[in-house]
Amino acid sequence: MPNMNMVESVNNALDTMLSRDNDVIMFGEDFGYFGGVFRTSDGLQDKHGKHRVFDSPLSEGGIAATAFGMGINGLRPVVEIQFADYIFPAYDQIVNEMAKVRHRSGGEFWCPVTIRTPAGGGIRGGHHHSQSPEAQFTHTPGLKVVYCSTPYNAKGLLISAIEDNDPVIFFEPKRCYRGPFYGDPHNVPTWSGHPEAEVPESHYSIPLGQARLALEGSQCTVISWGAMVHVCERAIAESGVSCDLIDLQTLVPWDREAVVKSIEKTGRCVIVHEAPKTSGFGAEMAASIQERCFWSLESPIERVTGWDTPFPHTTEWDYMPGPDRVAAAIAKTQED
Amino acid sequence: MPNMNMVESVNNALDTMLSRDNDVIMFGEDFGYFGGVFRTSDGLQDKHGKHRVFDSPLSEGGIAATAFGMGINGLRPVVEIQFADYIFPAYDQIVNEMAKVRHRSGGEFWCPVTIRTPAGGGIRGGHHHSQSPEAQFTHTPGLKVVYCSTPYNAKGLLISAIEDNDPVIFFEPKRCYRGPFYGDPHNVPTWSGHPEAEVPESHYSIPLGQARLALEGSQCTVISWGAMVHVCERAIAESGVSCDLIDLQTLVPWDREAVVKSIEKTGRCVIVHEAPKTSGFGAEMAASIQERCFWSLESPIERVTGWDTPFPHTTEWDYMPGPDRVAAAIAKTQED
Amino acid sequence: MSEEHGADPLHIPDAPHRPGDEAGFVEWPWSPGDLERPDVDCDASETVALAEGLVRVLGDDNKSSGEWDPKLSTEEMITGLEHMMRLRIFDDRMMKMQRTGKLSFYMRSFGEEAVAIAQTMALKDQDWLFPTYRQPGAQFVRGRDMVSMICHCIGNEMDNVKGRQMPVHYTYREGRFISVSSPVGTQFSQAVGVALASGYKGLDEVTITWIGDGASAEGDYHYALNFASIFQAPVILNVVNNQWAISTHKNFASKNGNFAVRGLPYGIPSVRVDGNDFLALYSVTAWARERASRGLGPTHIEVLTYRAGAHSSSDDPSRYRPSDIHSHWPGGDPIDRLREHLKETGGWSDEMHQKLSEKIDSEVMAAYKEAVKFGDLANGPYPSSDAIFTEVYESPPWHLEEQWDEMKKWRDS
Amino acid sequence: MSEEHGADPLHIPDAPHRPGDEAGFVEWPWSPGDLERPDVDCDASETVALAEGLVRVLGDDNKSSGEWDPKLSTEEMITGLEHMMRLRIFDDRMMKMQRTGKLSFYMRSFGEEAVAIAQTMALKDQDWLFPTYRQPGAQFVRGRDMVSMICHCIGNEMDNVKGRQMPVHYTYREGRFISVSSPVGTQFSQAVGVALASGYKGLDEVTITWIGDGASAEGDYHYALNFASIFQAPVILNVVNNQWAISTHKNFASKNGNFAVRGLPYGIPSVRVDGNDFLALYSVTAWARERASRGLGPTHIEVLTYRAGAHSSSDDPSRYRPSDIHSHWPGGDPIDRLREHLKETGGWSDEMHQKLSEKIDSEVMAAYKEAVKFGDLANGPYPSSDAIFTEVYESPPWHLEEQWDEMKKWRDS
Ligand SMILES: Cc1ncc(C[n+]2csc(CCOP(=O)(O)OP(=O)(O)O)c2C)c(N)n1
Ligand SMILES: Cc1ncc(C[n+]2csc(CCOP(=O)(O)OP(=O)(O)O)c2C)c(N)n1
Ligand SMILES: [Mg+2]
Ligand SMILES: [Mg+2]
Repeated sequence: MPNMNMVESVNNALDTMLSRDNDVIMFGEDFGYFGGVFRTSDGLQDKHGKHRVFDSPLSEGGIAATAFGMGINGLRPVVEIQFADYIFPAYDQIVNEMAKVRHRSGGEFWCPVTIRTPAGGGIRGGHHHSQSPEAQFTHTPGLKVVYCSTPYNAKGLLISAIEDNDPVIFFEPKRCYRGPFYGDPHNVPTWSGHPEAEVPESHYSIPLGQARLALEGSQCTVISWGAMVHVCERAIAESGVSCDLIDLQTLVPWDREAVVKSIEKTGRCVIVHEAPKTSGFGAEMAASIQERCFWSLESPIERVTGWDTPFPHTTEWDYMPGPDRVAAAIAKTQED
Repeated sequence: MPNMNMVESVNNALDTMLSRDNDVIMFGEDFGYFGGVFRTSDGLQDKHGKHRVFDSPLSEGGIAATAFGMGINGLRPVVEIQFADYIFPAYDQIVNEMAKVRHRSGGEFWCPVTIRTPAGGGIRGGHHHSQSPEAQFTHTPGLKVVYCSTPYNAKGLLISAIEDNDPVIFFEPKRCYRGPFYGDPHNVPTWSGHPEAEVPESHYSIPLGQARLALEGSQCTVISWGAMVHVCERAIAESGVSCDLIDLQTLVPWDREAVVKSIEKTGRCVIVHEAPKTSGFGAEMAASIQERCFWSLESPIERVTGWDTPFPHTTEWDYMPGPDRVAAAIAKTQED
Repeated sequence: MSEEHGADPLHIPDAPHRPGDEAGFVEWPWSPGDLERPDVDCDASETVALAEGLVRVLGDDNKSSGEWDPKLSTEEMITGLEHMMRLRIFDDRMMKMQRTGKLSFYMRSFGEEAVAIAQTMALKDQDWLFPTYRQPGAQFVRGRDMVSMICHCIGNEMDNVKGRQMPVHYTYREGRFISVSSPVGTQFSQAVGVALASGYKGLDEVTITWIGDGASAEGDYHYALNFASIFQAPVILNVVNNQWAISTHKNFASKNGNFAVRGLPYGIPSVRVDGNDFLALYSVTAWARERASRGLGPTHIEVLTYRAGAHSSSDDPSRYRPSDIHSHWPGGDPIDRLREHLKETGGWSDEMHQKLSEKIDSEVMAAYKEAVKFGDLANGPYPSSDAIFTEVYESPPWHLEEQWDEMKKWRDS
Repeated sequence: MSEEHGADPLHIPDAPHRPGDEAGFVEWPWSPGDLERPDVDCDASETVALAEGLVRVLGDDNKSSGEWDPKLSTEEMITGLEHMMRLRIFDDRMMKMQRTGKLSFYMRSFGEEAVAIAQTMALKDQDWLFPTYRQPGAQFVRGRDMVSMICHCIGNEMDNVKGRQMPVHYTYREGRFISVSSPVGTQFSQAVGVALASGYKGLDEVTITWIGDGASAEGDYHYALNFASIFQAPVILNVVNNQWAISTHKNFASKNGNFAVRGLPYGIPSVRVDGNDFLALYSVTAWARERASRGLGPTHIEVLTYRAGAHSSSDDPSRYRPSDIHSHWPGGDPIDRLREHLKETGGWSDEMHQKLSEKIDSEVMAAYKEAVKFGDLANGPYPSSDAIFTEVYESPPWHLEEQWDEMKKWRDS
């Protein structure tokens, strides 16, 4: 099985779907001729033709609206928003339109659009090339929200997203495009040799709504998604505490069964995400877990998150949760 | 002290601020000549001049952007988004721009804009005249988020919002414009005679960040905001359980002291909001409360919310939380 | 700071007439025959006169003339007239029922009946319609059953929107009439995507969409024109300039009051047409369809008309404009004008008109009676509230299943 | 479905030259003196020729001519030349330093130096500048200290953006240069609000703003033109058409490639100007300023230029266009052209130029050495991470206080 980094596995997923389904059509800013600023669409226009893989005007709202129209008229558009920070001009089209069209039309029209977007920090992107706005989509019924973390799950989840008949917002942790990123900017491994970077060339899919148990343990449940999954892995090793590490993969609908099962076993929980704390998706996790597992919990659910501030540039390592903060939170859950 | 309904008290607050501060300028769709589709700006153009109170093009993005520019150039704009459902075309200008300009400019520019918008259901508005999108703003650092519930706090909070030097999203529960609304569409009282409808004509303010203890009790803490505060009041009476009812008033920053104090007393908690459950602001409340008050909690924190679906038209009473659902949740917290 | 403020330091537009003013419009300088009908493969620059002028076919003498005369048969015109009359009678009936609480809300097409009806008649059945709330009339052209339309509006068990959206938010896939959405403007840019999908599939399908003068200030308007021109989408983009957006006059939507010319800099052939002139509307739309169908890309049309009634059942226009103003509109009334033309050409008489009107009246009344059998908003039965949970997703995930169960518990208790 | 698909059923534009192609542009049909300079109170319709043509002052013979000649003094021109040279040298230095990791990222104004410099020189000190990342040169005109600019770019302790934004995201309130924001287009509509506030206060302040050819596809562009024209804002709205948006050619931003004309249907006088012609830019901007200042409202300007370099330090244009293409641009190079003109008019020589260049070189080098004393991105010291928590709000609420304490605990441990 070839080793792929996440740019390659995303590219491979897109290629796979273009090859299998003529209704799949793709566009975005700098997406066609150039192959995308992160190179995820490299070579696709050459291979599949410029009527299937093309550049769009610099207009996220227009991209979303056009995809909507194509989607309700039988195509299966996959569009790229160049950075997740720039998805907001399309927010109305996504939350008021895509999310609701199946319902509002009594099921007469639906919108099988996939919106891919690189998200998260760690590339010195400052305010507007670092945000991780997943929570702002999880509150909207009708959308599915996916956040991949490895080359393997990127491909499998992306194929599921494209094949899904509902609109899916698909976040790709840009910090992990070329390596797993353990939170230390001075030590930057590539995906080479990583087991989750063994990616089949052929079609496969990972069902939406299914979490991945990245590590198994007994004393604490650590829940995360995106780049932070790797930070958690490192933190768990540092902490010396035996932990389940749940990579949520899909945020809406999330895999409650996996989470509840783990918490019932461990009685302790830490949730980790990059986005600001207040109203981040960690809040939903914590609220739901205490609802469901109140009597199993032996200590407060901890959240380790980005601060409630804009994302900084030079000092981003004081912003993003690192292994130390996560390890300390794990330790804290073990206190009483 | 005159009795005012919430349309009148909002109008009175706007009038008060127009009279006190020449830098206050107001606009919105149908806002100027006509006085607003809910009549909250009735008479203000006549009184203060059409250069201070005027109609805008039908463009929420343009309204927000224009307010932003006026705000950084020394004015204090107050703009109306006709329905909260229509705030999304302005979402980018609000979350990427207004919220961050003070920070991104090293404090050189700031944006004292107030965005008022009628929110929430109960007027047979269906999908797009009923949403309560407060949670989608609470996740953005740099914004303050306020939700009034009575004529008295509407005026006092709105004056604080306008006087505040940060951008404030100000939600007005449209179902309560003319009466307190207890969740029963067949029994629709007006504000007349209600103690919270005694509104001073003169300037006063309610600090942002301060909750209101609407009812005092000992067995359970009920937390809510907007129209649901009144539903909770009815539910508490129905339930026969002695409850603190906390009207949060400001969601960011919220009044943790008041909440913690109450939970430490009661050990039980119900959070009630109209918006969908997943990633609603109730999630943040529950997550924070279990973090802070874990050892005081004697039963799971309950959330009573709108369903995770679009807001329906004909069947909205099966969607919006009513006193029965809230009362049952209160009872449930008392079980063990 | 207060000292520096002049009395009116900002330029704030106003409406030309406010309550109490004498209503009146300047006479139109445009007549039928003024404008040529260029070849469909013309360039945008060849349509400047069409965008700055006004395409008319029906003259003040009720005769049709000029290159734009579509030369419709008498039967076609009678069909158009009948649809328009049906829409007006239907609207009046619904409005009455709204006043009695049988429906929550209503919006009439009063004064603008020609728009969707003439334009849809000029299209082919395979073409997609992406309307606002002001084009329900297209459904009559596409053969929709009136009972089913009423069932939607009165929110009963048979509402095909299943009680989810407000009245007038029709959806009718069979007739390729795409679900109406409340946020104004969004359909305009989406329609370009619908059209591009048809193009991608290589089908002879054209998409038509509409936006209001007010809503043209939304970003979606710009997205639509830009994407349509760049990718040469087979789409017909109409701005229905009915002079008002609720209480806001079109002077707040455009400084110079001409919306048609906005298409030109995008390289889109653009035309302004008298929206109360059935024949002109038909003709311009047929021209635009031919352009799209021949792979020549989008056409931008300003439909010049007047919102004769209130914005909606919640609106009271006497607060912001003279009550009789619509009767002064130089474009007159679309039904009157087609009726008079038909009389002029010998195919119609006042008696026939009266008879048709009565026939439709009873048709509407019958449909209404049939519809209320399935319930109405005042009395129910409503669509099942199970419909809150279905079709949110293709199939409900666990959290919706759970909430659905909980809702049932409360509903059925 | 696959059968129905034609080979290229959608019209997808392309760039005129791709890697491997021979670069070359059609010769410009426009010369200095072609176009009249209308009175500032002209109507939009009187500017059609200005929008469809190109205002030039500097001819191929390096002489200035025509009604648009601003007749600048030699000193003024030398000042302009010096600012442009300074910007180019500054950019080159920063780019070198970026390659060594002293800064994370950089964007040059290469080939577009005239734009912000000539335009800002044509304004008054009280006027507001609302730039994108491609107009840092305006700061030189407003007297900003180069050391402080470098400190921002290298993200050191003295960065007045306090380490919060990426390099090139300057803010300089003293010079009325408003904070640059990454989301493209947002400043364009905001600038209208800035201008309206000046109008409201009754002050003689004009606001100027810029947007790229690419970003003009955002909704903010439409909002800006519409709000500016309806409320007659004292604002100058520039579309800098440098032909590219990263790898995306302007053919994806406009079908016919003319951005200037887009202002006309909004009723905004519109002009296209040679963006590499310092004198033409100066003159058109001065004209627009006078309009704004006299209460005549907005002006829309297309600045026709060419992005000579890469989009940013992260970009490699050889992947999507011929490497030498910028040297074929009919507008030439803005610095060369002003230099040659000055030589032609006798106020300048190659020796003087060389000397000035060396002076600036050492100035920039000195400033750079001074700046790195306060740290750089490779080595620190950085702005204190306390700045993560300050100025999020006017004063930090309790949750920020608490998180700030926690951050300190980690940072200081
Ligand atoms: C995005 C959005 N903003 C505001 C509204 C509220 N609203 C509904 S109709 C309307 C006026 C629309 O005017 P116009 O576009 O001219 O269409 P018309 O009603 O005249 O047909 C407004 C402001 C809305 N539905 N959507
Ligand atoms: C809203 C938004 N979308 C995407 C981007 C990413 N991006 C940065 S610059 C750029 C191209 C801008 O091109 P143009 O507007 O022509 O300006 P130029 O760089 O040529 O000066 C893009 C796509 C962004 N910064 N903001
Ligand atoms: Mg209108
Ligand atoms: Mg450009």
